[in-house]
This record gives sequence, structure tokens and C-alpha cells, in this order.
Amino acid sequence: MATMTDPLDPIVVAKDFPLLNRRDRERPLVYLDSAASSQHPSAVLDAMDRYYETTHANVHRGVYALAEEATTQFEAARTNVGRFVNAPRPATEIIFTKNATEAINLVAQSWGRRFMKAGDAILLTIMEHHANLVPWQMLAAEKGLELRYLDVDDSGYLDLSNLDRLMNGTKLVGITLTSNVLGTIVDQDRGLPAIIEAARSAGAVVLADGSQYVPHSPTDVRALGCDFLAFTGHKMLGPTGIGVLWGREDRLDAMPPFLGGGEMISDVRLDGFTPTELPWKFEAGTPPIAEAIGLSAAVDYLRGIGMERVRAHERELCAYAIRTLGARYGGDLRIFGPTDPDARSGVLSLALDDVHPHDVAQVLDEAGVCVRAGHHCAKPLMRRLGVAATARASVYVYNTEADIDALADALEAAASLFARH
Amino acid sequence: MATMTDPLDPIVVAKDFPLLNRRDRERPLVYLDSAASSQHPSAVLDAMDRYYETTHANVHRGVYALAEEATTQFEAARTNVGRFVNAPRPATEIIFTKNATEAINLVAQSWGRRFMKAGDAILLTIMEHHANLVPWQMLAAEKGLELRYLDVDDSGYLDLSNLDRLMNGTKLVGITLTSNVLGTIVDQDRGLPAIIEAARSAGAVVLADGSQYVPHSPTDVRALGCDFLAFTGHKMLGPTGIGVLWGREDRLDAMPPFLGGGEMISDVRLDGFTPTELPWKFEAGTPPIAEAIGLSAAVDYLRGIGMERVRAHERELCAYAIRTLGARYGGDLRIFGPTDPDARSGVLSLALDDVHPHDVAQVLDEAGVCVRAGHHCAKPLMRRLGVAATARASVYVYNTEADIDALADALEAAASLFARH
Amino acid sequence: MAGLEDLYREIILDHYRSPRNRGELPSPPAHRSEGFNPLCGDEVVVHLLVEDGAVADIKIGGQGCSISQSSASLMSAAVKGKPVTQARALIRSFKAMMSIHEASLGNDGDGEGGEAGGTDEDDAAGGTVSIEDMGELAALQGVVKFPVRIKCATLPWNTLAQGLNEAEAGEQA
Amino acid sequence: MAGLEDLYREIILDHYRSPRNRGELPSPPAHRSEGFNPLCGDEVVVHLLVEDGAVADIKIGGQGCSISQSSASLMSAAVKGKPVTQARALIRSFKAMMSIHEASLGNDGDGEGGEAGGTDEDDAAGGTVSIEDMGELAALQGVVKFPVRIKCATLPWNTLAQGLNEAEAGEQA
Ligand SMILES: Cc1ncc(COP(=O)(O)O)c(C=O)c1O
Ligand SMILES: Cc1ncc(COP(=O)(O)O)c(C=O)c1O
Ligand code: FES
Ligand code: FES
Repeated sequence: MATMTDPLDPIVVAKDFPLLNRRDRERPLVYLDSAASSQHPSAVLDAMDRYYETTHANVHRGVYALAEEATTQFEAARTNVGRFVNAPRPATEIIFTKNATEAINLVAQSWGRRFMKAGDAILLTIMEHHANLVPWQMLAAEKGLELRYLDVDDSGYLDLSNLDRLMNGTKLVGITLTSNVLGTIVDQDRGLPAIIEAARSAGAVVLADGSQYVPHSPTDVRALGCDFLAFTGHKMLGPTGIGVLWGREDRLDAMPPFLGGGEMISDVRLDGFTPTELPWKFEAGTPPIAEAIGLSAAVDYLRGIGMERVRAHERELCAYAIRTLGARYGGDLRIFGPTDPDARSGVLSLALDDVHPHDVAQVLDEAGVCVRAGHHCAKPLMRRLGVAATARASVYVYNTEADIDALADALEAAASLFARH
Repeated sequence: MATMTDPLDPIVVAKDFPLLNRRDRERPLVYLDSAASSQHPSAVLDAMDRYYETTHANVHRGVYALAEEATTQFEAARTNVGRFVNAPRPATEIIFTKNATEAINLVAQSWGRRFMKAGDAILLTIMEHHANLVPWQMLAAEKGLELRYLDVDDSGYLDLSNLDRLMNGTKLVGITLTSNVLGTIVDQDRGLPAIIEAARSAGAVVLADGSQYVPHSPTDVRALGCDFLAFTGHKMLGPTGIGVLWGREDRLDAMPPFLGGGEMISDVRLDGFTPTELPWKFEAGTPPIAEAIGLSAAVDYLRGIGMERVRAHERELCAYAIRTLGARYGGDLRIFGPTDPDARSGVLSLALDDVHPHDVAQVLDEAGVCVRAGHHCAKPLMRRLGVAATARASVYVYNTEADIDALADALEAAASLFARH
Repeated sequence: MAGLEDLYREIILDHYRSPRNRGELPSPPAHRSEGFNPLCGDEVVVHLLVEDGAVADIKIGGQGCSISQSSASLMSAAVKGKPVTQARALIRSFKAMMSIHEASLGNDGDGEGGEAGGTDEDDAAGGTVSIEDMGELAALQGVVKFPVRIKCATLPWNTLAQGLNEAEAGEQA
Repeated sequence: MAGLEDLYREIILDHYRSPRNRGELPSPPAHRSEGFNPLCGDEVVVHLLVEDGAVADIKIGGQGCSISQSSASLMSAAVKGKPVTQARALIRSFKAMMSIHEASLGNDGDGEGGEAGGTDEDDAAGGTVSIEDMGELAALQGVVKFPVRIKCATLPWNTLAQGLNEAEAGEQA
């Protein structure tokens, strides 16, 4: 019997994923796009179906048994998700949003509008996803704030040499824990403590974008030391339509509401309203109930595997991919980001000489290999790397070395099709 | 064979709803809380499962076949939902949000911030749901706007006698097409044209809250004549986690973005961004993909029944309920809202003499009858009615006269348990 | 599956139909405190006369469901004439009786104490009363099986706790 | 199921590997217009010399995928030396060939015309060319089976349409 110390066996895991097991396809599917969105184990789909088929009713304020059970399951999902990231107060500090993007907008609009004033600076990094850029740009334009960026060096690591200078006058730091293009990891073991410490001295709060981190590594908000953590359900085996904001209770308590409506009030009069307590203060309207229950099932599934094993598996696959692709293509294939598998996630952005990333993805698709081509919602980083787009392969719990081999073979087909003679 | 002109047979319809058909319950379920959230036919759950099990990938920008198919299904869902409300340009005018509440907040924050200035007035009605009150109160507090309200008369109809005076200086009108407490309908046949016309003369835009209307009546945004229409998936047989904003294309085009992030940009630089076109300009981050597909299946299901028949069925049930309850309780049971079944939806707010609504709901639950007790997110209306709460029964396509009889019987149990001797 | 008879015991219905100590007390010297259940909008008003470290008199106002109103009535009967320390012990005991279920709702960080000003410090120290010694109050025990109604039952007690704090602070000032 | 050979015809690969009319034209007298595919960030630059109602010369700049670049190359060869009216007819025909599939994507109100300034008026009047008469351009027909790539193929044509409009407006001024 497999135990938690054995390495994860992706072939066994993949059996739980209906989409990966369909026999009605012309060719087997090699899904290497989990950084865009992951697939779903039956346990997640079943949890949502079970909810809809046995328990559904609107949550909160319902007296009847069905509504009470729905509320219990929804709030239990919240606590479960909170425990997954080791939130000190999972029942109050976890806000369900529609995606990570909304979670970041919530902080920008609620915390940012209340606590920042003209001339204050926001420190981001050049490798942020648009989700952690545009909300701050909107806020900066509205309030006259300054935007500053940490650069990346040519190996794909954050350049922290100017940290103290950049932190001077900074009120908020927004930083991704894992780049969705370079794979670079920034966490309590790699670079984050210096940023957190500098932010503390400057009196700045730190929002961590965990969209590419929480699905792939054991996550502990206490160890990370940030004030806010945003992540998204559909990249961690969960459904679409749900994201998560974790925030330190005192921060969240001090913030004004974000969206207005039902659930988030304790009283409404004709001339105004009184917001209610955490976490509901930030959840206006009917929440994503089934989605929360699905995400909770995803968290259970991941916990069942063990996040340490998830991380170890992806580290090995990433190392294998770098070795294999390097051996086969050498200089003709550029792999962006750190070469040290300890410092990077299983996201591999590739550039094949003379072949456009969209053509790469197109040819790969013909071989059943799904990779994403484009700017990956990280246009500033693309400019910094000097490319318009990359082809990006990314792995998860169900991917195997055979998938990497299929990727390597298909890249060869692309290279030979387009080679300028 | 039943045709579209036969009345809807709720017993046949109910067979499609797994939750209503479970045999593992202690007692049959009489679900009379669809105004809070409706149940789901298998067709909706199957559509989502099928999507997750065969097609899931992140939408937009994906080159590979799976992502392309996901995008096609997602955009087809948009068009289908748009056609359901007869949107002139369904592919660009339908914005997917997380619920109706977000849809209204979108208009308040984007249109309201851009086009309203201190001293302008917002005209709402006293019977609005908090979702159509609090966003405007937040905007009013931020920008120094005046809030005005249309009152309801003692029969539950909107009082339009002061319309012209109230419209003077008004820039936006927010109005529910159906009260979720009184059932009062305000549409092209009942009261709305006067409001639209007065708004046009005053140069005000009109946002209609269709959360309780679109699920229950044929809806035609062209006939309604409003500028925006908000509604929500989970009240129309669809999943949680999705809402809809329809807006006239020229209005939406003129509006700045709402939330910032991926999908809603055409370019991002370090110093700012350029938004993309409709509808994506308003859909930051990964959208509720499976939820849109589920909602589209719900729309197909409703269209299969025929919205005229849905409305006729609910009208009959409502008339039956008013007759039955009136005959059995007379003055001991207060039914709020219009008594004319043509003028009201199948939402029945009840007050039983000497019994608190929460106790009513509790005793009803014991008989398997699910009704909602509380302020129904309409506190200003509750104050106007002089009650803290009501017990609310609401019907949908699967409810029968037998359900109303069960309600009447259970009310009797409540009345006798609490009667002060 | 909990049945209605667990919730609506005869004692509860009796106190609901014929509430004890209903009314007001002139303030001052009495102290008036209001509690409010945000879930339903119901309220309990506690008029409290504290003299020589004892609850010399108590009257109840407000309106709400059978559980909140009977709990208020039962509470008034239980604390009237008792030393404040004993009233506080009863509050603690009652809230403990009601909190059994809360935890399993997942509300770890969010007891029901917040709304009406009943603070956690109330719970931290001092004696309690066992359920056997709670007399008629034990009739409310069945409420824990109906989690949404727990706030109904605790509303008057949180309001009383707040009133005692304020009344004693006023006495000392 | 469409295969890769439908997309990457030999002619297309040839024009991709050895693009025709690549370069710039001095401006003025030539006109320079840029088209941009927001989905991928690729761009096509069209340098256009319109003289006596004809496309006297054309050069292509920018960078992008094989489809956009070969489409630009094929386009330059097809319109070079042709009367402007004939170039416009080709644009219409090419976009018609590419739009077959768009409709079924549900984008009723949102043709791909918007991005690079190709306006609907272009399509409204004037003659068209049948696919049989489009010569090498017909090689791009297979693109319609790959809806996400349609914008790649139409990008240069929208840019040309915009360039022709601007060049003719300039001539008249
Ligand atoms: C009239 C009305 N408007 C708005 C809403 C809000 O819908 P949601 O909670 O899905 O945003 C509701 C439902 O509660 C409603 O009844
Ligand atoms: C690093 C990062 N942040 C944020 C996001 C946004 O996630 P969502 O689209 O679910 O809001 C993504 C995913 O695209 C991401 O990779
Ligand atoms: S329902 Fe309001 S206190 Fe019980
Ligand atoms: S992928 Fe950019 S134009 Fe083809």
C-alpha cells in the first residue's frame, strides 16, 4: 500500500480525473495547461452534484432544515479552505470571491481606497499577472499613487538589490508567490522574508498572489508572513466561479465593504446601511455555494495526496523536463526562468527558434499535447523577456514523464515543419 | 401529447429535479422557497458535468482544441442567455458576473462613478432588495448624491403620483421588475412605461432588477425599454456563482472598466493598461465557465417549457393560494402585496397573527414545507409594512396545488401551537 | 433528527404566551440595554435595577420569536433578586449550554457572543451552574439541536451581560 | 476534425519561410499603417504606395505567427500593381472567406473587423472575387476550420483596408 512518504504516482492519480480518461478521443490527451486551469477529480464533481441533488437552498437566514444544512456545508467549506492555508481564524478570515482577480480587486478597492493617499507608492514586480497589476493601476490613476516595480534578473530571479530604496514611501506590496511564466517561486524559503521585513519597517502591507503557489506547495500564511493571500479555485482542482481572499483579521476588520447588497449588511435604512461582521461583510449577494463545496472537496483531495508530495512530484517532473528538453534541443529551445528545480514550479515557458508560440501550440495540439501560447496575462514580463509570447507547458498531480516525452516529440514535429531551409 | 398551449404540468416537470425526488427523506419535501433560490433539473447538472468531464480548459487565447471548444461553449452560452431576454446584440451586451448583486454594483461603480456628480439624484423604490439599495447608497456617500424613493401604497402597488417631481434632477433610476416580498410586478404592461418615459425626459438611465422577473415571465429588454437589466442564475434553475448584466451596447461602451485583471485588457504596460472590447471589458479574470454553461442549459430548459406557460402556471397557483388561504384563515393571516393575480408573481409574504415568522417557518419545516422567514433583504420595505419579518412562500415550475394545500395545513399547525389562550 | 417538541417545550410556550416581568423600569435609577439579532431584526430590551450587588428588579421589552421572548422571560425569572455574581454565573452556564453546537458549525473564531456586546471575558472567569441546577432554563436545552435558533435563545442573555457591565460601571463611576 | 495539413499548406509555409515584399517604403510618399492582434500581441505593418488609383508598391513589416505572416506575404503579392478597387474587392472576398466560421462562434455582433480599423462599410458595397479566382490566397481557406487562427489570417487585410482608406483620404486632402 502506498503511504504518504512514497512519491505520488500520477498514473494512479489520473484515474480519478474523468476528462483525462475518456476513450472517445482520436488520440490520448496530454494535458499540460494546468497553470491556466486544472482538471477535476470525480470527488469534486460528485460533491457539487450531491449538494445540488440533496441539499441546495440559499444559505444564511434559512430556518428550514435544507437551508440550515446548506449553510452548514458552505461555512464548513470556508473553514476547510482556511485550514488548508493554515489561517489562524479560518471562519472569519476567508472571503469567497469569484476568482483570484476579484480577491485582489477587493483589497485594492477596499484597503487601497481607505488607506492610501496621493503620493503613496505601490510596489509590484515586473513578473506579476495582470490580475495583480491592473487593479493597482486603476487605483493609482484614481488616487494619484506611484507604481514601482521589482525587476527580475536574467536567470529569472527577483532583483532585490534596490529593495530598501523602492520600499521608501511604499504603502502596499503586491507580489506573486510563483510566476505563471517563469515558474520562479518566492516564499518563506526564497526571497519573501526580505520583502516582508522591508515592508514591515516601511509600514507597508503585503498582498501575496498565491494563484500559482497554493495549488502546488504546502501553504502556511503564518510562515509566509503576508497580510493578504489571494488564490483561485479552478487552478487547484476546484470549480470555476470561485476564488479566495485570506486576510489578517485586523486588516479585514479595518476595511470598508467592497460590493454592496444582501448578506453584507446588518441593517439597511433608506438613508444608508450598516455593514455586518467578517467574513460576510465582503460577500455581497448569494455566494458561490456549490463552488465553495466543490473547492472544499478539492482541498480534501489535495490533502489526501499530501501537498509535500505534490510539490516533490512536480519538482521531479520539472527537473526531468529541463534535462530532457535541454538534451534534445540545446540552444534551439529557450526555457525561461530559473534552471534550479528547487527554485521553480512546474511551469515551463518555451521559445523554439523560428517557430511562433501559437504555431508551436497548434502543432502540439495535433499530437494531443495541450499547451498555452500567448502572453499569459503578463505583458510587462513579456516585454522584459523580449518576446511577444511564449508556449507554456505546466504540470500537475496527474502528469507523468511520458507526458514530458510527448511534449518533446511534438516540439520536434513543430521544429521540422517550420524550419526555414 | 402535451403541447406548448396546454398548461404546464408541474408533476411532470418535478420529475426532472433530483432534489425533489429523493426517496431517502423522512417526509416529502414541499419546496416553497424558489424566490430565494430555485432547484436544478438534471439537464443543468448534466451540462456542467459534461463540460467538466469532456471539455474543460481555460477560455480565450487557447490554441488547442479543448480550449477552443471551451471558449465556443462559453460564448455560445452568452449568446443563448442574451437571446432569452431578447438582447439586440447578445454576443456583446451580456456580461457574466457572479450574481445579480455584482451586476448592479458594476453599473453603480462604473456608470455611476463616471456619469454622476455631486447633487445628482438616484431614484429607487422602497421595495428594492438590498442588492439594489446598498450599491447606490455607497455611491451616494462617496459622491454626494441624493437618494430618492418611490413609495408603495397600501395595496402593494408603486405610488407614481410624485414621479415627475422625483425625476427632476435624477440621473439614474433603479427599479425591481418584481418585488421579492410583495410580488408586485412592474413591467411593460404594468407601471414601467410611465417610469421609462419620465426617465427619458429627465435624461436618466434606468436599471431594472430582473432577479425575480426573468425566471418567471417572458422577458424582452426591447419591450421593457430599460438601459440595464440585472438577473441571477440560481433563481432560474441555474447554478450558483453566476449572474448576468445586460446593458445597451452604447451605454456599456461608454463605461470605464469595473474590476481589473486578465481578460479585460488589450494591453498592459508598466504605467497603465488599455481595456479591451465588450463584453470582456467587464469580465476580469477567469469567468464562471461551467456556470455559464449550466445557466445556458437552464435557459434551454425554461424555453422548452415556454415562459408564457411558466407565467400562467404561477399565476394560477398564486390565485389558488390566495383563495385557499383566504378561505381558511380570513383576517388571521395577512398576505402582503396585490390581491390581483395578474399584477403579482408567485411570491407570497405571510403574517400569521401572534406567531413570529421564524416560528412559522420552523413549524412548517417539521411538515417538510420549506418557506423563508426574515426580512428578505428588504429592510426598508419591512419598516414600511410595519413588520420586522415575514414568512414567505414562493412557487416555481415544479410546485403544485398540493404544495399550497400542504402549506395551508402546516400554517394551521403553527397557529394552534402558538395561539395565546 | 430533532423534532419540534425538543424546541417548543411546554414551559417555553407558556413563557411565550404569558411572558414574566414584561415592562419597563424608570431609568435612572434602572439601567436600560438593548440587544439586537441581526439575522432577523428582533430585539430584546432589558431594564435592570442593580442594588447592593444584586439584581433588585428586571423588566423585559422588545419583540421577537417564541424562543427569544421565552428565553428572556425565563431569564428574568431566574435572575430577579439574585446576586450579580450569581446572575453572571447563570449567563456563563446558559451560553455554555448553547455553545455545544456552535463549534460544529465551523464558526471557530466567531462565537455568537459578539452582537449584543456579551464579550468573551464574561466567559473566562467565575463559576458556572450545572444544567441540573438551571431549573426551568433547562427547557431551552433543545434549542442547540436547531442551530439557527441558538442566537434567538442567547440574545436576552447577551443583552443582560451587557446591561450588568454597564450598570456596574455606572455604579462605580 | 480538421488536420494540420488544412492549416499549414505548402504555399503557406513557403510564404512564411520566404516572405515576399518584406521591408519598408519611404513615407511620404508611401503610407504606413499598423495592425495589431490583441489576442497575441502580434503586428503587421503595411507600407503602401498608392498612385493613380492603383497600389503602385507595397511592403510588409511586423512579426507574428506563420498564418499572419504568410497571409501578409500572399496579400502583398496579390494586390501589388492592382487598381485600388480591385484590392478592395479582394479584401472583401478574403474576409468573406474567413467569416464563414465566425458566425457559428456566437460572435454575431462582433466580427473580427474591429481591431485593425477595417470597417463594416468596406464590406457593404462593391464587387467581390470568387474563391476560384483568388489564386494562391485560396490556400488560406483551411484557416476557417481553426477559429482561433482566423484573426491571424485577417490581420494583414484589415491593416491594408485601413491603409487604403488613409492613403486615399490623404490623396484627396
Ligand atoms: C429582487 C432581487 N434582487 C436581487 C437579488 C440578489 O440576487 P443575488 O443574491 O443572486 O445577487 C435578489 C435575490 O436575493 C432579489 O430577490
Ligand atoms: C499568478 C496568477 N495570478 C492571478 C491569476 C488570476 O486567476 P483568476 O483568473 O482565476 O482570477 C492567475 C491565473 O490566470 C495567475 O496565474
Ligand atoms: S427569530 Fe429573531 S430572535 Fe428568534
Ligand atoms: S498568433 Fe498572433 S497573429 Fe497569429
